[in-house]
Amino acid sequence: MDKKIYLDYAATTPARQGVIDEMLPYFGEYYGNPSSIYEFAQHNKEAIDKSRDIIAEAIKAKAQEVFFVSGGTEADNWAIRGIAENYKSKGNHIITTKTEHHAVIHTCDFLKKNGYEVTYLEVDADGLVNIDDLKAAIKETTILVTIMYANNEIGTIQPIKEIGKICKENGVIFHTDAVQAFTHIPIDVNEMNIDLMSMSSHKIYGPKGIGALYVRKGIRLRALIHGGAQERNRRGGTENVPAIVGFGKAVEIALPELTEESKRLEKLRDYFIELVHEKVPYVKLNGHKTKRLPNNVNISFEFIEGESLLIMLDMKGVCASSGSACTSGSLDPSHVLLAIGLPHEIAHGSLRVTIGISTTKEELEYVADSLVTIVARLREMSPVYEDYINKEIESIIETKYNLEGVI
Amino acid sequence: MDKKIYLDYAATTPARQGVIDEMLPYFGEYYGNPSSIYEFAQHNKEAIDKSRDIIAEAIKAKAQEVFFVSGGTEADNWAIRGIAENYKSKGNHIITTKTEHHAVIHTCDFLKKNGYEVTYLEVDADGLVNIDDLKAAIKETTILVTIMYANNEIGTIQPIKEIGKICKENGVIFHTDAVQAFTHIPIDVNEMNIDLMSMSSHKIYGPKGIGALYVRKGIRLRALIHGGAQERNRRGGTENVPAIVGFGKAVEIALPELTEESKRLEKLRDYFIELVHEKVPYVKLNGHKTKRLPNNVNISFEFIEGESLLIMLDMKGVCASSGSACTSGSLDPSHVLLAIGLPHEIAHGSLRVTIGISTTKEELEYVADSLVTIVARLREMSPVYEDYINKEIESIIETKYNLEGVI
Amino acid sequence: MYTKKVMDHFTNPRNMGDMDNADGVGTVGNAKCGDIMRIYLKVENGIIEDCKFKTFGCGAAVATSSMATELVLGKTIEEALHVTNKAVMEALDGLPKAKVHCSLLAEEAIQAALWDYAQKHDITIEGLEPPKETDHHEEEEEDF
Amino acid sequence: MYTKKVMDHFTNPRNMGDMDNADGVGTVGNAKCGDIMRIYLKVENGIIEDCKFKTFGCGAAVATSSMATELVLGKTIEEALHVTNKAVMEALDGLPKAKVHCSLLAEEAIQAALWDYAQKHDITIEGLEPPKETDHHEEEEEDF
Ligand SMILES: Cc1ncc(COP(=O)(O)O)c(C=O)c1O
Ligand SMILES: Cc1ncc(COP(=O)(O)O)c(C=O)c1O
Repeated sequence: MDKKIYLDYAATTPARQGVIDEMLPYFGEYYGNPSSIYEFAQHNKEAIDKSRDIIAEAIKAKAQEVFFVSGGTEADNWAIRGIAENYKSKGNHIITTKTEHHAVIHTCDFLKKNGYEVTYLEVDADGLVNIDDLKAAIKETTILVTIMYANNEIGTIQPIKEIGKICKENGVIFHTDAVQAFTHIPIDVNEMNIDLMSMSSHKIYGPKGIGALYVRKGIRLRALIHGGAQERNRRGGTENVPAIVGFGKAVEIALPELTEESKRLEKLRDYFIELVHEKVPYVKLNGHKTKRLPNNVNISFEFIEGESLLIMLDMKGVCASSGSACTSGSLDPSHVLLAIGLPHEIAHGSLRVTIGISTTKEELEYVADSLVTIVARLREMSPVYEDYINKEIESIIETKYNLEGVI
Repeated sequence: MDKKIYLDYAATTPARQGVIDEMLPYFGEYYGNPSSIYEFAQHNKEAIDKSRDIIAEAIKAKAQEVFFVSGGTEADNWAIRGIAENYKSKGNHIITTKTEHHAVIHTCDFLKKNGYEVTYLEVDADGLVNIDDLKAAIKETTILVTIMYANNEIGTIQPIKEIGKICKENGVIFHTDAVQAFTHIPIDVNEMNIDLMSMSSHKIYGPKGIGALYVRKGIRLRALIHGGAQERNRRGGTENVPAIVGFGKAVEIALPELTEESKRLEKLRDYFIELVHEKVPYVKLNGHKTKRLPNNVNISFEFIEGESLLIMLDMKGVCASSGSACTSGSLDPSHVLLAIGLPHEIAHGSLRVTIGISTTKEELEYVADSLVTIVARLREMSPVYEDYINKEIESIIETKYNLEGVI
Repeated sequence: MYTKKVMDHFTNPRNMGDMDNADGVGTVGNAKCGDIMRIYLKVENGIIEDCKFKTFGCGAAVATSSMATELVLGKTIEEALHVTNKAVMEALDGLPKAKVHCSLLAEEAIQAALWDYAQKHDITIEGLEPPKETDHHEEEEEDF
Repeated sequence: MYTKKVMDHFTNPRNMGDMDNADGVGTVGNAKCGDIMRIYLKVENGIIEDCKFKTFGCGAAVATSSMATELVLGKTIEEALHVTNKAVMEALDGLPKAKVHCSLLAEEAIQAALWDYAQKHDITIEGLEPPKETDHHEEEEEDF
């Protein structure tokens, strides 16, 4: 494959050259263990502190409130399990939503199997949580609300500030998985009353294998990974110095560019959405139209199946995703698409395109054109489309969603 | 500081150039998420599989029995907690030793606080577990024995094969923390009846932030980090591809060199031990003389305190450690040194020198010479030494250990 | 992920399309599991003279249906009945574990089309069962 | 980890050594906590004319004892009593949190030496308590 158009930035991003350059000396040159006493290793301790400062500042937190972990998944697990176990005496009820990342859902499922009560809030057709539902769900025994900042599949941004306010008013701890939101939209943990927040480096042009959990001062969070005295006794394990340095650098580069870059991405995003709707019939945008991550497009193509679509795109050099990368390999359609009420038929035929720093208008035009051919080809092969043409069935998109398609 | 003599290889190692070269393309070039369907990411999936194969082969396991985690600490936590939680119905008793790494001890402590019974076996003056003690400790409710392969502070190698045999005979699961042993001494998980084994990359010239847990087929191990379907559903989180590739490469380089390099290190180790005993009075080797990691030297210097010694060595360009790096910053003397029966007085004055690929005879001679000066200087400053000279107290090393010192 | 053969049959599916006046048509699978296969047969003197398919589904679903049509074309009904999912998989040089169910679906699609042919022509084909709704999703490897 | 001042006093400790015929000697700390400090005083006309120390302990322990001797040298007993651990820390441009106990030990060592002086010379120093075994180890920051 000669051409490569990467449109899966929500799955992972390349580390920026500036990030790689910053990390590089820490592999072979400044390799010391930051817990060591000698000067040589103290340099690494300072490097870690610098990254911690950068990340804390980016979310308006204090440095002591930022803890490094191995990624977004560990951050989610730690936050939820740590609070659940430590506040057990106060209650056993956790509130989350049906559209969380598996790192959150499966941790909640695990707790549910182990004596906790979990409420999985419904979302509306755009993927938004209903604030009144949240209010109604909170009870005496509620110890934690965990609702993601922005969805990784459909891009919908939740009303985090309102959620934070309600949690605060009710004395309930609030965790948010901000893996997809961090450095894409401005976050202020105080203004939004966030008590714990998960971040991941490889989604923001930093290295893989590193992330952070923000823990508001005063929150008692039991360790998930016990061991040495690293991370102020809260997370054992020799610090992943190069990755921490790279993560810090990625944030340092991304933050000043945030406003401008997100504007650029939003424009590209909306252009592409429009283009596909113009060129391909029987399509439906999933997720909220405006309360949406600047880099996320998620579209269902009726009568066809997503994996075939992805493979054909791949053969044209286009890297995209269907559902989330984490669930590919699984045969069930994405839990997020089902949660927003998509029938299985069209949930299966959805495509996630997530754009990023290298994405151009020309790339998206190429992809839109490719989609025209590919979708037509797959519909030609589809017995469901045949049934539709023979008027044996109706178009779900036409009837249920009133989205007109032109053949 | 111009000169740098790094003698803290047990704390962490530099990544080899060959390892760095191997990892490098995976940061900015082959950055795809291995769970993605497109060709571009499939390459990374294969890269992970290759590393898994290398590591499995190195310990005579099957590839499906090797799971990547964020480091040795996570591997220890996962193994112990996972077994404890999954085999609860069978029993609640865990056996470990008093000289385990904090990743093991603190996880056991945590379980103890949560309804498990933990036996912390004593060790002898060399740090060895007594096999009869182990036999005696196993009872109906015992579900797990976790005993480290080789100690990170004093280098003592446990009789793993015998331990494994006893565990097998008694139907008890056996976990070993092999973080310090892996690629330093040959390991065969089948011959040694090991059911779970922790490994860490940054101790063997691989990158930080990656490790592996061997889990024998058939052992049900509950996930510690829930999330996506990575690592065959057992460990969520986007794979740390560059680190996994680097870890594999580190093993690939180290393994063929094992025999020769460990011989070289053993010679250097014994030469240095001899040199120090010749040149400095009132010193005592900690750990077993022969059942000992090839790269480990741990010596107590009577009448002086370890941190001062380390700082003075640091000023001469020598990076070494006192106790384990993870516990420095703590004020208590190492739990390992206390467990082998060292009195506080001399436990405080211990030095760990761990050698590695770059270590030369000349370096060690320089360090021995430095020790002569430094130890003399610190003794001159020491009120305890003054008391000894004034015959107000006796030398512990002389009286308790019968090790003669010459002034 | 897929073998070259699978990719070949996915990108250049054989016998893809519909058929006027088919002697038998079988549709199996459902939207819930994400795969629907339809097989058209033309049978003359007990021999499958023509065979077409349409498939809604993943790469493996398309490839297995394409391969299945190839395998039954020119065969007797008897022989076609013995085109198992294993035969389809082998002919494709294997399938990922998670995709084995596609080959089962292909086998069933052929049988469903044969069943339809038998019904329409009022004949009995020995050993042929009426098609039933099945779900071929494998259990997750182990449950922790 | 340590300030320049601490490193300076560690590498070039002031007034290190013992003293013949000291007027007062105080030894505090114990091997268990890893720090032992001994202070020797020579007192003339209520003024500390000479002061020496010996210390078994970490870098901070050495530096704080060195600094403490500097701070009391030439002072009256009264003034020396007011050389607190804070004063020692400030003079060293601060200490890591985990090492604050060393400065407390230094304060106590001075007071123990003064107590010894008072005992030996049968005088009472107002506000001076007899030395007691204490353990200055901080609690871990938070317990999770
Ligand atoms: C014996 C032993 N176990 C576990 C660990 C923890 O490994 P890591 O630093 O990779 O978490 C170490 C090193 O710190 C060790 O020496
Ligand atoms: C919303 C969300 N949460 C959590 C994660 C997990 O992050 P990581 O891959 O760093 O473990 C991801 C990405 O996979 C995500 O998109």
